[in-house]
Amino acid sequence: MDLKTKALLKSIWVFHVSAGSCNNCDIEILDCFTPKFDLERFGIQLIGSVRHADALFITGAMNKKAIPRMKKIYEQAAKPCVVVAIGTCACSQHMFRYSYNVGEPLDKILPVDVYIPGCPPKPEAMIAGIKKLVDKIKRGK
Amino acid sequence: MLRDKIKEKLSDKILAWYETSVKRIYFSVDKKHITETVKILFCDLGLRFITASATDLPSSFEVIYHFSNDPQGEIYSVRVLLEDKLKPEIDSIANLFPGAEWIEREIWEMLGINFKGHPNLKKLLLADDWPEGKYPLRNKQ
Amino acid sequence: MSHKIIVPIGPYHPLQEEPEFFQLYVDGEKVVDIDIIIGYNHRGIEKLSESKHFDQIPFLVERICGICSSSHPYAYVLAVENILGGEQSIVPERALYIRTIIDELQRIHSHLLWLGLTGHFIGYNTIWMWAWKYREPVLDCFEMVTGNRNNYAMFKVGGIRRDVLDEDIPILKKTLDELLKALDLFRGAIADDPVIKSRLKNVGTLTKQQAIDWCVVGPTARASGINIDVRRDEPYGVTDRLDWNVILEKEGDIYCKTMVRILELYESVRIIRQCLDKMTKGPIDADVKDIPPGEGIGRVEAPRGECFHYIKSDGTNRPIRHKIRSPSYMNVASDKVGAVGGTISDATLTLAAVDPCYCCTERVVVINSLDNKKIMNGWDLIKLSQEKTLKIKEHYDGRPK
Amino acid sequence: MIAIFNFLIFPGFLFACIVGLFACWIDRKISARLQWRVGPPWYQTFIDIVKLTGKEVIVPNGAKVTFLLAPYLGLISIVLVANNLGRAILSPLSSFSGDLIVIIYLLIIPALALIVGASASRNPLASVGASREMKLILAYELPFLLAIIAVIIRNKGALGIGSILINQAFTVSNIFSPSGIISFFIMLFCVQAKLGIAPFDISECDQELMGGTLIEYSGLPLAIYKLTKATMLYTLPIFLIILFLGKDLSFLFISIKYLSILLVIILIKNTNPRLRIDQAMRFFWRIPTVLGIIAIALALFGL
Repeated sequence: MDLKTKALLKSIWVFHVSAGSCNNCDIEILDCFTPKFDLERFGIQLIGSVRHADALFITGAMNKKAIPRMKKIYEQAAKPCVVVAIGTCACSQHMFRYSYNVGEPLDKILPVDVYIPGCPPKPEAMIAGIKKLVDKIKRGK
Repeated sequence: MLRDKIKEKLSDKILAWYETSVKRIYFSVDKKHITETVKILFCDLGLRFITASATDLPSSFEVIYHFSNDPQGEIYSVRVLLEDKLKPEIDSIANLFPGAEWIEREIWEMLGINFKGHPNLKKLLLADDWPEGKYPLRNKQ
Repeated sequence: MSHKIIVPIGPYHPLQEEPEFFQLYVDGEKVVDIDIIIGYNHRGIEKLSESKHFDQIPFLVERICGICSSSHPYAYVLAVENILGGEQSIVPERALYIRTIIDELQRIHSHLLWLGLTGHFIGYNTIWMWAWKYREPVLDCFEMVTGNRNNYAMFKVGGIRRDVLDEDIPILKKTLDELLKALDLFRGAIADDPVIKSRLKNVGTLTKQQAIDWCVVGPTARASGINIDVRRDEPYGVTDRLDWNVILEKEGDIYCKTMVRILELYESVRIIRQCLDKMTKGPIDADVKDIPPGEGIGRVEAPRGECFHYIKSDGTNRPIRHKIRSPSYMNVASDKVGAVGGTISDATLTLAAVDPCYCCTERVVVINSLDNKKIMNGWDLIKLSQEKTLKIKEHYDGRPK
Repeated sequence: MIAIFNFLIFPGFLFACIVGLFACWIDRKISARLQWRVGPPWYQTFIDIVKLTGKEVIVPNGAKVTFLLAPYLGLISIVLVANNLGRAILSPLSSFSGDLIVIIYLLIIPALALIVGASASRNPLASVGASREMKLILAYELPFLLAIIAVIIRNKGALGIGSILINQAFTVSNIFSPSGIISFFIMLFCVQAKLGIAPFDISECDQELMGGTLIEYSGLPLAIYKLTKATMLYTLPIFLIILFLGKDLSFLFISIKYLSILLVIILIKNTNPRLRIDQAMRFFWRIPTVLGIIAIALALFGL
């Protein structure tokens, strides 16, 4: 656990990727940065470019058209990069599993570190998920 | 009332006319007169085009153009039956008003009904590698 | 002809939460043309709903769009009740009141959300934080009444699933009073701030004739002077028994769209307060058993405009066809007119001013077949734009400017 | 030897970075408090820099060497300015006469470094960000120079910082003269634009251009850019203090003046939205330029 990973845990920069989501989870992610659940006290920031990202918040039931672009996003994020599946759609594709336009679930495409179920997951659930992520890295993933 | 104006303007073209409730009026028109009917409804009488819905019936394809008469809150639905199931096609109304362009492209993509004269009939929302000739909303493929 | 470059916005862009891909053909800072490529959110909901029972579909239809997650189920329920002979005759009195309350509360939370995001887009994060701070009590009310902040699962064919308890009503009223104070704050901030006005005035304007041609709906149409509102034209729930008025503006630029939405918030608060006073005791569900064969159309005034559902049933407990047309479907198409001519920073603002809800639109729209290559990585972007610029050169030389 | 120590440790690199990062934290904390948010802990900006150094550096293929060198160019020039200003405050007599001109040139280099880095990263969004940065430089350079000329004339043609400080030490600080107030007002807006803070953060706004000029940077070069921005947040207010409030510069008075200028910048940042690039240019060429000419005229009459 050298200084750099310890620093990573204290300042996670988040990039939000939506692959066919109903924008409920996306709004809840933005809700986490508003006054009531301010994530900036943990140093977590929402940033604009993939290159600066440390964590990818992925939402949505994997739409066939969105999958190739999502893979490209994952390649471009500077490693070490964490993947967080937000919402039941990202975890298990929810009720859209048998649709003709939905590919395989997220964990078959990208290595997922944290699953946060809920439709939409409450901001408190997301903060708990991030806390578990930090503990997981501390235990030395 | 608007009903009488429509009946008098389209008297020869209307095949059937029935009202399921006070605010819902369905009347069917032959395939050939569709552009004329839409021009009268949209340009002359000033009805607002809501959308067009196409269904894959056992005997034929059925395309319904829904128009809304906002002041009275009525909906006029123009029904067109396309008997030829192998090569269904109909004149496009996209050059009358640009609003219909996207709606016709969706129907073309989902059910394979060809719209003659459509400015840019391209694939709409399906993934890039969606096989040609395979239409998701058709019942038996 | 100066060198035209392509500025791709999206599909993964911090400006919008949903992915959509706007290719702006840009000459320096001026936007010359715009290509709207979406389809990243399409989940084939119409096909799925043909495989579900009539009482399962509200849950599916609710997840079309997170922000208008009470308009789609309401429109679907109205469509099915249209087959059964109209909402007023089937649904009990109290259920009508609760339906209108939920619909208007959801309009408040959606407009506040959009107000915050507009502040965020023009780089004024204080408005974003303040708007969303005042939106949290509304979400708490939803959680108190329906159990979930979004996706309320309240609507059912023939009535409502959960009743509003009596001890909740004073809390609702207190939240609405605090909200009114916040709304005066926002109206003051937006109307009087010269800098915001300079960023919003006559930007991305949509004239009345263009609005009619593109058949836009909702606040986008009302901002351009088209007097349409489904709550008044074809009343559903109890909207015809209460007194409220429709907000209209004339110029159709982003400033008018903002003012229409802010003033609509006042109307929604008025409607809810009247509903809470006039609500009578009684049953909340008419437990409809079977749906006769037939066709039904239901439409509702969603925060972004008219939300239209068409159901065709053949007597079994599954619909043959379920056509959904969401309000953003029309409004997003009209971006082409609003954005072209402005600068890049205005274009992004215009695209967001329509309050696009791409997952509604995502049920549908557009791919640009000029290229199918991926776009996000730096080198691809350059190759793509050079290739596109060459194609644009011939295309533009041919067409009269 | 002393010069190296000065450059590296005291008024130079280390001191400027630490105070700059602390100023950045104050900025983020006060902005958060204005939005009813709690805001980051005090060590947040330091941790960000350390984390960024640990990240992988991605260079888009085809990007030239300048992509990696540009950030260091900006950092070195701003540290030079911090060093000169720091030494001038400590011993006004030791500064040579023309160093005000040197500082004006050095203050432009960080912005140029940003442009060089952005255009080297071969990304269309970054090139749009770079062109906006160039336009912004054109906009604020003119009023910036007019304000400085007004100060020079007021101090009877003193071109060195030391001599300006000495002048102010005997007479009253520059700000209390009419031309001083006007040029201070202009300099405030130019500093706001030079730092790229809210009303003028047009080039690296993340809403429209996904990070604008810094879109392709990651890891160490990005850390250097953030460090440059932090050091500028330290040096520019100090520059304003020297030019306008240079009366008595004991340690306590400097920090009070520095914090007050910082507070004014943060308030401007949080109270108005981002301007469009053409609006920003029109703004700079209208009000500040006219005021600058008036300030020079007043200074000529010896006010």
